[in-house]
Amino acid sequence: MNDRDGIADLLARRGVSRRALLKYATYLATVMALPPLAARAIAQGLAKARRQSVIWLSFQECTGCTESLTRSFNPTLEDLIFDMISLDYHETLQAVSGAAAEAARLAAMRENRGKYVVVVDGSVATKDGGVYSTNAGKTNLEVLKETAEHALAVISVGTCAAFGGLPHAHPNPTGAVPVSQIITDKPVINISGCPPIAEAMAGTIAYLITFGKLPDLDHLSRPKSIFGDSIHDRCYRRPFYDKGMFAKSFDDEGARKGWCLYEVGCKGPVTYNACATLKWNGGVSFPIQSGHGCLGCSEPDFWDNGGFYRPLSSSTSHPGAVVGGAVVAGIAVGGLGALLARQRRERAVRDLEAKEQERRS
Amino acid sequence: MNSSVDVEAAARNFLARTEEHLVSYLEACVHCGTCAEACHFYAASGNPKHTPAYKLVPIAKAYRRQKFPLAWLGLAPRIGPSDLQEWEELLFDTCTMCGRCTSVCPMGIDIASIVAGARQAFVAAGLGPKDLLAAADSSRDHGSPLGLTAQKLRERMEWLADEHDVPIALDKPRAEILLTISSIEVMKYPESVVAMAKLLNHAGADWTLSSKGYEATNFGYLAGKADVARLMVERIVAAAEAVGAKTVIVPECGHAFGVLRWSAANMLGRALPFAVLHISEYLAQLKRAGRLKLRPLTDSITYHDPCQISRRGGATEDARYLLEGFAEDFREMAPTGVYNWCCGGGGGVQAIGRAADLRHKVFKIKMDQVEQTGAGTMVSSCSNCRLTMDESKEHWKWGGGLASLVELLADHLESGGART
Amino acid sequence: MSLLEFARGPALEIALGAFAFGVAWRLLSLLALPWSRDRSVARPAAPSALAAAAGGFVRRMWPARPFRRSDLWVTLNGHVYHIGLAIVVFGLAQHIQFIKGLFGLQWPNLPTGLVSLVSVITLASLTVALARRVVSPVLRLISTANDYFSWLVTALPVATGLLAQSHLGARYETLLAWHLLSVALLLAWFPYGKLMHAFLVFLTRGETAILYRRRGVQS
Amino acid sequence: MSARVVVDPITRIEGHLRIEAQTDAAGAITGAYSSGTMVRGIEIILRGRDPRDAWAFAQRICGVCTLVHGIASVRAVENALDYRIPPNAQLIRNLMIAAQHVHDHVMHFYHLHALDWVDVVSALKADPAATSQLAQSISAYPKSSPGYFAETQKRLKNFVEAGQLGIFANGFWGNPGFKLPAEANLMAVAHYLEALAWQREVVQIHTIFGGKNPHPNFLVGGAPSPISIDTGGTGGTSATALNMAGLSQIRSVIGRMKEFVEQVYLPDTLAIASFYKDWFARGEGVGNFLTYGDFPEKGMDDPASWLVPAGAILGRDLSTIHPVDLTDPAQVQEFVSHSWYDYAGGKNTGLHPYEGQTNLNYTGPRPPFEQLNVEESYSWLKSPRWKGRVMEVGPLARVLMLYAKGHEPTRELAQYALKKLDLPLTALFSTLGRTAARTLESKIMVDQMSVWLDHLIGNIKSGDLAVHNPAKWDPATWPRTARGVGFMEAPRGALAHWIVIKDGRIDNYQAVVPSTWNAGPRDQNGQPGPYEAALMDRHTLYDPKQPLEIQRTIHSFDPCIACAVHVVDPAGEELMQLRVR
Repeated sequence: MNDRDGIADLLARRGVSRRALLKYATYLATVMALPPLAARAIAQGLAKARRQSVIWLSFQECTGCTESLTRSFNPTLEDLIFDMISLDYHETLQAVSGAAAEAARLAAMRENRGKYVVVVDGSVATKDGGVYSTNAGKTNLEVLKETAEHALAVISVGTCAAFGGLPHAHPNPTGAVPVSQIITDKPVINISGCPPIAEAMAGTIAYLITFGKLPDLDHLSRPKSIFGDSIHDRCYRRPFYDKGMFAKSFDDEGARKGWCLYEVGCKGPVTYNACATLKWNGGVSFPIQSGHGCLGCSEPDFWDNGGFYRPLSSSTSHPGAVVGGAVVAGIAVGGLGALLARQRRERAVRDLEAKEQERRS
Repeated sequence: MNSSVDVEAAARNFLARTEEHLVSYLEACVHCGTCAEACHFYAASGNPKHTPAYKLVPIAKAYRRQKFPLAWLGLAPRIGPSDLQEWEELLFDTCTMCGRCTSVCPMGIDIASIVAGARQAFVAAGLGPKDLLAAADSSRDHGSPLGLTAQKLRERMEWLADEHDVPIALDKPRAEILLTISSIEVMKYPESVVAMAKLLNHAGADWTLSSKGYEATNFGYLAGKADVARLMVERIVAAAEAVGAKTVIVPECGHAFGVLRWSAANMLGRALPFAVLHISEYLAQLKRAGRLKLRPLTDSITYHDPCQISRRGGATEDARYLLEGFAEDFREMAPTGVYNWCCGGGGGVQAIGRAADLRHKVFKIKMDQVEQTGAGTMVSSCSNCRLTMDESKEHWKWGGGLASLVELLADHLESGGART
Repeated sequence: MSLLEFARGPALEIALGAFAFGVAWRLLSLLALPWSRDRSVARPAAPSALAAAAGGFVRRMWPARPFRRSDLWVTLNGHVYHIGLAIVVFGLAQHIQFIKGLFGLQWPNLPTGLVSLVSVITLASLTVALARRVVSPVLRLISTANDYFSWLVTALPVATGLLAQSHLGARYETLLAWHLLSVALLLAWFPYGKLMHAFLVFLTRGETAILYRRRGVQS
Repeated sequence: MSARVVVDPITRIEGHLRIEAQTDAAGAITGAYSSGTMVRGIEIILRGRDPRDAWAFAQRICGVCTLVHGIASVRAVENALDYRIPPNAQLIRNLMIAAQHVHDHVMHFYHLHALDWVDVVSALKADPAATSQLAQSISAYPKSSPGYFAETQKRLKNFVEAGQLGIFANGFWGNPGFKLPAEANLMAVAHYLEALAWQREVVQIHTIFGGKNPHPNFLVGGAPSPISIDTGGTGGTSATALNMAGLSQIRSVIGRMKEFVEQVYLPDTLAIASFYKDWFARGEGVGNFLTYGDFPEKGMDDPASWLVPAGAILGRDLSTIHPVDLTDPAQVQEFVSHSWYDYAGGKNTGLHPYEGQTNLNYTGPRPPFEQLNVEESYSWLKSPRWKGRVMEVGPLARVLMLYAKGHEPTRELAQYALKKLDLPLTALFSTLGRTAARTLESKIMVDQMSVWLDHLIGNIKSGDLAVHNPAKWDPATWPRTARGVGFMEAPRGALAHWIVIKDGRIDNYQAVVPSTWNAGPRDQNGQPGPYEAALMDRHTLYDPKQPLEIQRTIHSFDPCIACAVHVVDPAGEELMQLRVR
């Protein structure tokens, strides 16, 4: 094993110049919202590092997060796994199956004890001892605890791993929980999204490797550089929102002219992600640009926020029954009140008449 | 404090009259304070307590207490004897039930009618100005607040007929019209009765007074004594029925008109078997029919709308119709008509001695109004207004003239009218 | 459950329930009381009860001439915040969506900038109303906790709505949650305090107008 | 002596799959058991929700076949509501589905399947010049210079020498099962990297129409992609993604797809396959094939216009196409005899999805465990059957169906490929037959994509901009109850979602997906599922510790286990049943 080989040497041998390295580093600095000077630090960091061991665990997931990562333009997946990280375990990408795959995971844990990074996609089933998701005969719960024990840090990619996601949606049939609920003694970075933007994942992994520390995180442990602003605040359709110009349906004049999608249920105002700035798949577009409102997929419990086509300002409850019941109850109590009032009144009238009688006699 | 204040009796009394509209009025007040400026008492005194809405506080509280859903927890608003005592003056001395506040209320709450109800509750609790209550009792016992018994009436009418050489029909067995009178007129402004007789005779009407029911002024109503109010109404109805009158004419007395024209049927629980007309309305009818021939009046005059006849009675235009083509120098006050400032003595306030000072202050508003018109004489068609004004005029040593509309008309009858 | 989820879901549901219950309770406990029948003979020219009530309702929108000097500014201010509230509640696209969600009704919205401007004016107008209540001896005397609380629950949604619209002071979801919670508070309080005048005004104006018009009073 | 070989996890697939194989003394597989080991319960989660939202939930069944469940879901709702979509929306969906197929098949071939055939380490020994010659002999692809292959080899070499093998660690390198010459291995490794870059562009079609990929957006009643050409104001260029720039980008992406499929994917498949002809003779499985049909020219209600027809082929008999009716309760049924579920009517009954029950009943060993009890229940997958028969779905079924129906381009292409490989038509019924079918299908679809795009542009030219039909968007317009089935051809095969709507909410939702058809366990009659049957068809393990042979055949199906297992009832209570009106 050649521990001394840095990435710069590898790149040089590959024919990649320092200039190209710096160019990539500058891009990364932009993605992670770092000052321009940081680009040099990233380049140096990348140049020095032995490839970071990464163990990628897949639990209750749909592989969308991995698929998204393969769409990363900067750094590309091939750059990532050839030049920056050593992806020592990843069920969807690794060559071997079965015992050999397990062995690779255990070897990486042994050789990089305390230094490897664990990436998790998918939530962790906890109900009934976790039988709802097993791998090599072990529950996800067990594998996560075992693998994370000597990890440097854990990155939860995707809303399932970060916040429970779809399996956690009501009524959460398998007792799915986010990784951060299991791993509490280690830094857990959440890169949410269903799936996350490729560059958000790749960029965060690169940051961790480069600086050897966690990026600035928001209150949900998400990198602020990606999740600092709401989609709404960065949306190119924001001026229409401010003017009150809304698409009323999906194919009306407003929709074709690119007006705000608030009324057709866009969750951009309460969704923190870089979709509107980084955009998707090489900056081609993002949901709002294509014409569908934001689903809010990088936020906890976005599945249970009252429906994707229900405008944010409308109530998520269906109060028909409650209101109907309340009206009936109100009528009953009001009627009773009026009845009592009538009785009180009649009593008072009788009382007055009696007194009158008394006075007259 | 006065332990004889029976709060429960007040509440019961008020409860006996809780109907939809009264409760709506109590519940709807938004405390905007607009009514303050409309009230002549507030305008005269500047005392916030004279705000009409404030005058309703105890009664609203008492009602809320009754219906409060958490009353059993002891959370209901409390109201005690001292509250009632504090408000006695506000409800009796500082409200003429003129309804000017009703006119201005953006919620359309008829404060005046609540005060009328509230007074009854207060009286039931053992409160109320003694002189006002005495006037009511006197009405009950002697047929009139000022002690004008049937016997005294007969003597008085006989004397007036002689004195003024005017036939005054009394106790005719049958008549088309039953004329009623106000004892104020009889005792203080007897010319007024004479004037009415002259006018009726001039028009050739078939009318009579009745010693069974003559007193139109209803102190039972003013003093919050429902039984007396009803009794007074019953007397007139009985008298009218006895003579078979189709019309009952109310003299120049505001509350008398209000009670008899708009409340009596409701007090009795049945429609009245006759029409009720204020004397000014009747005279307007005569004029329209060409049965009133008048000489023009050249003096400058202005007209004071009695609240119960104009603002709450709907007869605003009749007085003006009578003055039209008659009073050659007629000047309107501002405001006038339904928005006229009250004399300050209606609603029985005139009968409350302790309220005199405030009453005089209120009259100052009137004086200023009249002076602004420059008219020499202020004419009214309510003897209660007239009495109030006379007293206040004396208090202020005011030089302006005061007159009765009916007397003015009677004095200008062309001789050789349509007498039959 | 996040604050916003709570606000959009249970809070509004409870508030709407409280609102519906309160309105039904208060209206029925009122309307089921005995109605007095007026046995006096109406003037021949008196309009029908409905026409009288409608006319009276409109008439009381504006003070009669003699009262204008004292009431003009107060009435104007009252109109400003009442109309302002109506514009804000029924003009903003987001609010229309809220109403559509509940009743399925919708109509074209006003430009957001205009609604924001109206909100500011409304808030200013409400502030003037409060200031008057605090300063005027008359109003101070007749005001109760109900008045101040009702003012608060009316002004809060306007203020929080403005904050939410302008993304000022906190994250949008928090601001929106506050706004919705303040709306819930308004709805929940509405029928139990003086805000119920929004319903009662039809009764009181109408009934007084009927009373007056059958007497022939033109007021 | 017989042995139990357990392969768990099966990697380079979507999801969590476990294979247990019983081998005899010679290493031949005598019994195979396929087990899905993860459940989430999406159908339970879907209950009570707005049917218009369902696509987003259903789509998350899988992030690899990232749009298929979205399409099936919106079609199910549209079918239930008799909701017509505009022609443009149909074309947009076709383009998106076809892009998904081509993307998926290429990624499957290079990134999920290739390492079963390609020895990465052997590539280090290749001569770049010879590799270049090889490449140029099979294709006109421009990237085939010796320098290009030398660069790739250098990159690989440095990677291997750095000592961190990452995803290539512990590979079965050097296993005699690998038969490619070093040069072919190097070419394949180069194209592994090439395909990674290529696929990033392909998904941009989804991004333009659906906003992102994975998980592009869909819409009941059409497509959420308003066309902002000639809308005036700012509408022409930047209002929405479907503008001039977007359309021309789609055209250029289709061009690059076509180039890659024709010049790289197809030649590579044929070249690699030519070294593994023995794999055209095993791994057949059941010999029954099922398609639901897809790619309508006009609408789903016009089966004549579908590119892929619907039907069933039984016992390899291409002369008879049996009609398929997804609403017939006797045709599609799911069994749970060997699955961790219970049916109220007994574990051995079959239920049509409209009446589907999903009563969870885990009876497997407590984790951690070594071996499943295959005599009892052993999978979270159910066993779907068509008229009681085990059916294989997927590219092979589709190509056979197109072939049987006489689709000319398919016949030409198949005959071309078979001739190149010097194989009979029956060679398609095999492990590599599946892999080859995927390649052929990609070519057919990529050709069709240009046609659909032309039609879309033609419509726009003629002034038809509609992409969404608002008529039945409002739930108030819906009947009180409705039910429907939405079906499509996913890359992995026939997919259908059954939905029951009541009072504007989802009352029952059932998905029967391709990998459930293929990867399901034995049924009540002991009939093994297609995976199991295929593994039991002439497989001998060279080294039980290197189950290369199992990987090859399992990967030939392109498993998608998250799709296959998607239902669970947490409390085990009986699910609400559909009451047939």
